[in-house]
Amino acid sequence: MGEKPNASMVEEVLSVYPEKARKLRAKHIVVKEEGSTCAIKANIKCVPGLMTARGCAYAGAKGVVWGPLKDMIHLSHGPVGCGYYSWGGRRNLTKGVVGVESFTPMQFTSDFSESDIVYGGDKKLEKVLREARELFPSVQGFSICSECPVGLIGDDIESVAKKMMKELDVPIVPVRCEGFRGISQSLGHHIANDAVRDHLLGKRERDDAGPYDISLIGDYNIGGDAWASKKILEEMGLRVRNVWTGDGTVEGMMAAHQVKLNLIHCYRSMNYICRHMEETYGIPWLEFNFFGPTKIKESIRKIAAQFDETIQRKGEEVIAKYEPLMRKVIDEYRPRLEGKRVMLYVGGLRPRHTIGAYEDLGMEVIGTGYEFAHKDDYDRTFPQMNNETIIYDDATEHELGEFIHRMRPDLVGSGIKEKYVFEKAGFPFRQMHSWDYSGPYHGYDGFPIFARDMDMAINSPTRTLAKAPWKKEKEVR
Amino acid sequence: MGEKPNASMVEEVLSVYPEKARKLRAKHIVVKEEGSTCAIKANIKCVPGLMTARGCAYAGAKGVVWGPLKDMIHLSHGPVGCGYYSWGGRRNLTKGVVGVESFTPMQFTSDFSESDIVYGGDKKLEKVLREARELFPSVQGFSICSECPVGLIGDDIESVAKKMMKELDVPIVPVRCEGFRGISQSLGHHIANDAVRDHLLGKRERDDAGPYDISLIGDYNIGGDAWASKKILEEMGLRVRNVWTGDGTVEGMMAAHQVKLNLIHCYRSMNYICRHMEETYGIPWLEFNFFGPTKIKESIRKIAAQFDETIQRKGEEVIAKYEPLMRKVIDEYRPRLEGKRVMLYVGGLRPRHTIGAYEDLGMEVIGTGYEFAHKDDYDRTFPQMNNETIIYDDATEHELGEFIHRMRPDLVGSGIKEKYVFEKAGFPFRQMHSWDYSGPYHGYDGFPIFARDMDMAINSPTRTLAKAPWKKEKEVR
Amino acid sequence: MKNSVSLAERHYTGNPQKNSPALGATMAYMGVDGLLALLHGSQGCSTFIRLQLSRHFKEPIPLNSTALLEETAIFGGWEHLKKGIAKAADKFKPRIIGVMSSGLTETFGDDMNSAWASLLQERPDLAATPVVLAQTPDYIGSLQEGYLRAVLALLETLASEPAPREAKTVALFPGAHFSPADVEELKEILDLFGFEPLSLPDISTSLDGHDELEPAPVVQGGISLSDIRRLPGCKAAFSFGPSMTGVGAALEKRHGVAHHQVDSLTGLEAVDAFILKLAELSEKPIPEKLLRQRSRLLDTMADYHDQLGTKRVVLALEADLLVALTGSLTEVGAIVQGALTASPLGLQAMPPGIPVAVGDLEHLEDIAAGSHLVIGNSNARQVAGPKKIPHLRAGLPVFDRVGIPQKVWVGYRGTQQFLIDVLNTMAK
Amino acid sequence: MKNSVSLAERHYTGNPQKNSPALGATMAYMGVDGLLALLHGSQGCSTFIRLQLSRHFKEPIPLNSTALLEETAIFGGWEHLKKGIAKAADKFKPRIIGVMSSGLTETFGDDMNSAWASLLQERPDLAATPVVLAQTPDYIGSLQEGYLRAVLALLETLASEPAPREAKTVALFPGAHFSPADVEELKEILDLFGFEPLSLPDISTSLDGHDELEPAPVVQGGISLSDIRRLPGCKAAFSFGPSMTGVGAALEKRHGVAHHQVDSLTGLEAVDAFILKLAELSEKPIPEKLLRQRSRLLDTMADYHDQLGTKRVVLALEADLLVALTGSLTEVGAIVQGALTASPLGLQAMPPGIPVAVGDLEHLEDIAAGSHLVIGNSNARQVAGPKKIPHLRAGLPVFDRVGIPQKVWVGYRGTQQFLIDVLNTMAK
Repeated sequence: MGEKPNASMVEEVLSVYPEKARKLRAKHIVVKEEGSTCAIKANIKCVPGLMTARGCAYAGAKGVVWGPLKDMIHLSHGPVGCGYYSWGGRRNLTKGVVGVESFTPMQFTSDFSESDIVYGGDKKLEKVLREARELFPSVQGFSICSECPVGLIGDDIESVAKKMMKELDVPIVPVRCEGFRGISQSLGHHIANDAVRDHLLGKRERDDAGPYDISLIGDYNIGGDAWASKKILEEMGLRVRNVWTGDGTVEGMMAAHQVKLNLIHCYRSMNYICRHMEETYGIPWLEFNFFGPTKIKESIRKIAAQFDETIQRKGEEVIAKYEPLMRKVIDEYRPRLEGKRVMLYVGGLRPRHTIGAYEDLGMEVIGTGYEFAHKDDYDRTFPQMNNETIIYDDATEHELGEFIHRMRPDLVGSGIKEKYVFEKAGFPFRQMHSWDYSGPYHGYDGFPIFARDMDMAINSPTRTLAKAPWKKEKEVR
Repeated sequence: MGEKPNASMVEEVLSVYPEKARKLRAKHIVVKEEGSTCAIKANIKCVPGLMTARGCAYAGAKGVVWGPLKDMIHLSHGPVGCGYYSWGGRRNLTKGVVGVESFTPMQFTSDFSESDIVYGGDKKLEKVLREARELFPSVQGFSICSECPVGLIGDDIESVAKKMMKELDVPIVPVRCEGFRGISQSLGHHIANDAVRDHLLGKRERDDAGPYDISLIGDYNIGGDAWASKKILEEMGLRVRNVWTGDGTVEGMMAAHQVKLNLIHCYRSMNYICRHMEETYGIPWLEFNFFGPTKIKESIRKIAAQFDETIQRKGEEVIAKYEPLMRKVIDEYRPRLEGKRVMLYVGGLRPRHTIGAYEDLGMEVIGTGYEFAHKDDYDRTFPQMNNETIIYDDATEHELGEFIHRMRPDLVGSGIKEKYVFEKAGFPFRQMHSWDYSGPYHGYDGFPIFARDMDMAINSPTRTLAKAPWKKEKEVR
Repeated sequence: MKNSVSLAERHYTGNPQKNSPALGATMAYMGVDGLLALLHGSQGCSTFIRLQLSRHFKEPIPLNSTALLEETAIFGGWEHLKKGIAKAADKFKPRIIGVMSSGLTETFGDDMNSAWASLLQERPDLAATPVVLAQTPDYIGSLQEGYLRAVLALLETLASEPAPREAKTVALFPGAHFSPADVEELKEILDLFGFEPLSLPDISTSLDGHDELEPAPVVQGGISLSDIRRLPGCKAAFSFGPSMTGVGAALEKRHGVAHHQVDSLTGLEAVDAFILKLAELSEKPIPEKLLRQRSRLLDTMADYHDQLGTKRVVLALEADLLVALTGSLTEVGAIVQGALTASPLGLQAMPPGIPVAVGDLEHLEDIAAGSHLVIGNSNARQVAGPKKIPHLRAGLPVFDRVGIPQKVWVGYRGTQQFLIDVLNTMAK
Repeated sequence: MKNSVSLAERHYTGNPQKNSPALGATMAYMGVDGLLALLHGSQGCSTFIRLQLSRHFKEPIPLNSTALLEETAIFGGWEHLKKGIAKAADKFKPRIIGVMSSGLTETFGDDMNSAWASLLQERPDLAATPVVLAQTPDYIGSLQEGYLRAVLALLETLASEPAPREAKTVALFPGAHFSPADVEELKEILDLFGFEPLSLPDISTSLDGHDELEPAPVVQGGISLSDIRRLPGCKAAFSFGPSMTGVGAALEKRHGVAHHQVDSLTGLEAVDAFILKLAELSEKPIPEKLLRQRSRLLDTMADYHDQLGTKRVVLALEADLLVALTGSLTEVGAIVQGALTASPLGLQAMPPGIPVAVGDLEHLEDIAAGSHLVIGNSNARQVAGPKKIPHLRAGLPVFDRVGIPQKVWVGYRGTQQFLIDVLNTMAK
């Protein structure tokens, strides 16, 4: 290894590819250097015949953005598969009686049969909407999330939505998120944002709008994250009028144009609507990060600075209130985690947002990457990273496996599809999409759980047992 | 086989014994003939070295009589075994918070160690009572049920009880039920009755005694039996002031001398106290039978006849009210059970009391016997039986096995110790001590459950599957 | 709360029981060693299927994708499929490529056979890699259908040539309801009779949850290609589950292998019949070990018939497992109050007199009232939970209990375990 | 509600953890074929023990009694014992008679050895029937103690003579915590290495819950007398559970059989050590089947370490099982918050730093607060239930769950099943 060991390692890993592929992939992988800025290539389509961690537009629109909005029915329009696949996979928690106040845990599909493919699904769609409205009278609206075949057979879901909205007297939102659109779930986020913009936003006026009203955007309440974030904001004196979209409501979305500030956590999936609200309604938006006490403190101050002294004072009070608890967590776990090296490969905001939390625990992120990021995500990521960190976009199984096997991190954070691969290879692993059935990780409530989970993964006694004693002996001989 | 096939069968079964044993056992087994009266020999000690279904005095006193009385602590005084053995085996249900209103589900023992055997247990007993009173301030009294070693080492539990009763200000009842006393649990019943008589009965006066006050005696609320019986009596307009002892209370026992009538279900275990109350307080007592609609009807009328016309009218109303339900049960199950033959071997009242219920379902009891009965039990049993019924006292495994294998009943009713023996031999079986985790079987609430359970045992499809198809084929060949 | 639209009138599906055929096909492919599974569709499909199956099996699921995009939706995916097969073959050199189609590609009518033929003309060097093509649009049938189509395609593509007759080999075609441990148990039973079992697919060595796998884009473990090629020479063949009967029938028709249909391998009678058949075929006495297992099962049935008898059970399962568990429950006197399934395939084997509906879990809600037990996958908790009915997890997906791939439901042992599970679930 | 009297000060026992040694001795005797078990005491003892063990094993328990009566309480039971042995021997012609004493007979100090010697003088014809005498008053120790005394008495009485040395036989002394299925699993592991296991006792063939038994006054199934007599010639001996170490040590001392103490056979490390020892002894490679089982266990540990880690568990078990399960829980990162046991026998093997108390279930109530899981017998539900802590049934008696004798807790498979059970119990 030379002076830039990681750079040469990357070269080595890529050297197995044919020249054309090597050149292509080299643009997706960067080793951060002193003062370097983002030069990564991102948001490029996948190669047919290979495995990918990416999802599709439907996954981004229905699975990520619309699904957690609890008082609507999100109809998976088309054959059964997509709806089934996206059912309950993301642990978006909601409050309220299922089937009355919350439809998020349920799955609704128009369940196309062959004849629907042949003769078209518009008539069926009408019937389905009518039935669902009758069966669930408390429903506050529908989204129609179209699946691949719908886009091919020439159905006009927009017209059906328009017609049925009149008949059923609730918002009905057509979402053209067929899976073949775009090259990952990312376009699905955009499509979902546009559908919110066109069919919900600004459709309702509140009569109790106030100076501290905000929206919490891009928090899907995985494992209760949004509740943990909301708690901080409310303790600061702010009024969270809606969460986009974890445990959120239609009403909140429709009146969202009246808030004073949009706070965005997951930039990737929700920046579109923030920009729109800024342009159209003049609502400023602010990115923040509620992972780990350092970032939380920074974020509280940044947010408070947008408001008056009352909020600023309260913000400081919140910081002071949780300081001892955070200190205790760090005192307990930092000695066990100090110097541990982490590699991440996830979607959304986590490849950069969680870095501060790891650093609070004395850990170092030595590699990170996104499944479906855009260049602006990497622009936001580079400043967060230390030199020599490897940053990879849409990594192949080969690349990820090689990096991990060569760099031997103490912890890998990725998705369930990777979980069993790397765990079997002996790497401590955490699912960083769904928090591995744990959570929340956001806010002051989340950090103790985050710390405990990382400790458990890294320091589990199980790790030391993997090798059979007869193998150990052989090595000694 | 001759004219009296069962008699000659009995002879055959006994013929394997040596002459002396044959003669002895022959006195315990009788085949009912036209007009015959009880000539059975009963309540004779067991032979050492053999298996027996009988328990001991401790089992009868603590396990049967005292245990279900819920607001007392029944201390198993001595080593750990007896208390542990008798813990929760009989499913005596009680209402109330465990450890506050009901101590029946719990197990308390003075847990003798070797030094207690050597130096005596009286001092320890004092401490144990004091501690238990302190730990469970709501306890309404104690019974001290002594185990075998206590009777040998010269402990004076009576003095301790007397002394501690003053100190702790609750009734404390010494019960001299060491297991070696008597030849079965039966003496334990008697000892327990005597202890009630000497230490509880008549110790308290009610100020609300009434003309319809009764006690329900000899119902231990197995699987809720007492509740089912009580329901009928209360619907008849009677006031059940206490149940002896299922779900019963100390207070009820102490004021029991004020009731107008004692109704006794399990004659064997509780006749002593009834006779005592008759002699001392002039309270009449009446045996009744709440198994199956025929016997229930008879019993309601017999009970009502002890009271005025109001009760008699109400009694008839109760009969009429449940008639359709009983009819429905019989219509459903009788066609499936008609002509099925039953053999019983249990304790207490069941070998005779359940016969009516079987007959209501069209079934026939072809053999019955008691584990620990006295002659008066058999006197009560003979009139209930058909000719040719075999009646056996304290049957050995050999005898019971032979009778069952030779007579091939459609159902065997006995205890858990026999359950797995006869089930393996392919006989439908019901535990008739504890109702096999089912119940209640008493009263109108119980009969539908009784019918369903007998049907399930006899007509379970499982029965027809026992023989492997390859064995079936061999037989055909 | 729900208002009433009757099942017969309903057009929408709420909380579906039906799952995707492509997912079923993936399960079948996962039981073939060295196979590279390739989903012809949008990349989301493959990612979703990997996620769903990982959640159930707790194993990595190597499933590749032809990654169709918007332009393909206009011009069709034919070329993409060719590219995908070529890429996969070149890059990973798999022993076999197993392709399944999707709702997308079937809607625009991609002819996979002609694509493969065309690719072969361009790239004759690829002829050494067998390509199995299964049509699995998710608007036809459910999981079972996709599984069946993949197994049939494997058999027809890979075992088309005759093979030398062997006296000891027996072909096994377990249904989609067989867990990895079920397949292992079945193979052990065959072993006890001295047979060499060849199971297509065989997930007992690939999805059994063992350690020390390296990540790979192809299946590791499962039946080998050379063993698949021996299937035409087997002494006999057994199909397990009513949906699978066509597989053994196809082998019989083409290669004259005597085929025996086994609708169920759960329940005393069902297992007895199978064991008797094996004894006949092997001309051997029934092994002591199996007799002991039978005796133990019988003992459990005798001991608990009174706690099982008259218990009312509702089941929501695909037909193969539904038939198996219904039979076992019925023979211990439990009452199948109602059953719900995903599609009609295999329902012909249901015992008469049991109400079965093809529908969704909202329908299960209607039929579950008053029952003592719900048997269904994890999603059925949405019915069992609010109604406070004990819920035994069975079928797929099960993501809220662990040890699912390790569970045995077949044979005497599996039946005994099933009855024990039923009782313990009701005891809680 | 309970007031506070501290455990150290308490004299009474509430909801005992301790069980009767005579019951433990009965369990040991039930693993010896053709043995007639005879309890020297009041008949209630034997009836109660039969009831308790039937409730747990769901099997008939043939236990006879000397049926002592009041007059005996004055004159002692010596003559009754002689009568009992003679009667049992004459009537049932058992292969062996196994006697255990009771609190009653030990209190009046019956000398069982002299009774038997005296009987032999009167009836020299009885010399052909070996009589095993175990002293098991229930005021000394708990279930484990009685079991140990019976096993020791069996060994010392029946295997006193030297036997020809055999290369393939291995003596196994499973503790009272071994289920019938555990003993079977253990024997299978020995089989895989080519050993012939001789297990004293062996309840895997007597209490395993099989059908087709005829009722009998003697034990049917279990180790035979002739196999017990081969124990002195074994190549090696293993005692399982810390309470059992004296058994193997006795065999070693008397007959020079190399003894290996196995404190636990649950948990990866514990099983590894045992397997390694067998490999050494057999001079064979570790069988593939075991390696696969290990790999599966490891996979389960890897998959769920995060759901097991930091979980706080309390256990109420006798020491042998306590040591086994504690070890397994500790190695997956669970925290044993507290443990309760019946007597000190075997506690020396508990890992240091874990708070263990000898006491009753009222004490368990004190230590269970804030835990995620209670592991104990059915009586522990009185603690777990009101506190709403998930409760995994283990130990004896278990009467409110079924399939208990069929459950495996040992070896790689048993450990995997245990972890799965822990997870599923917590998931409810």
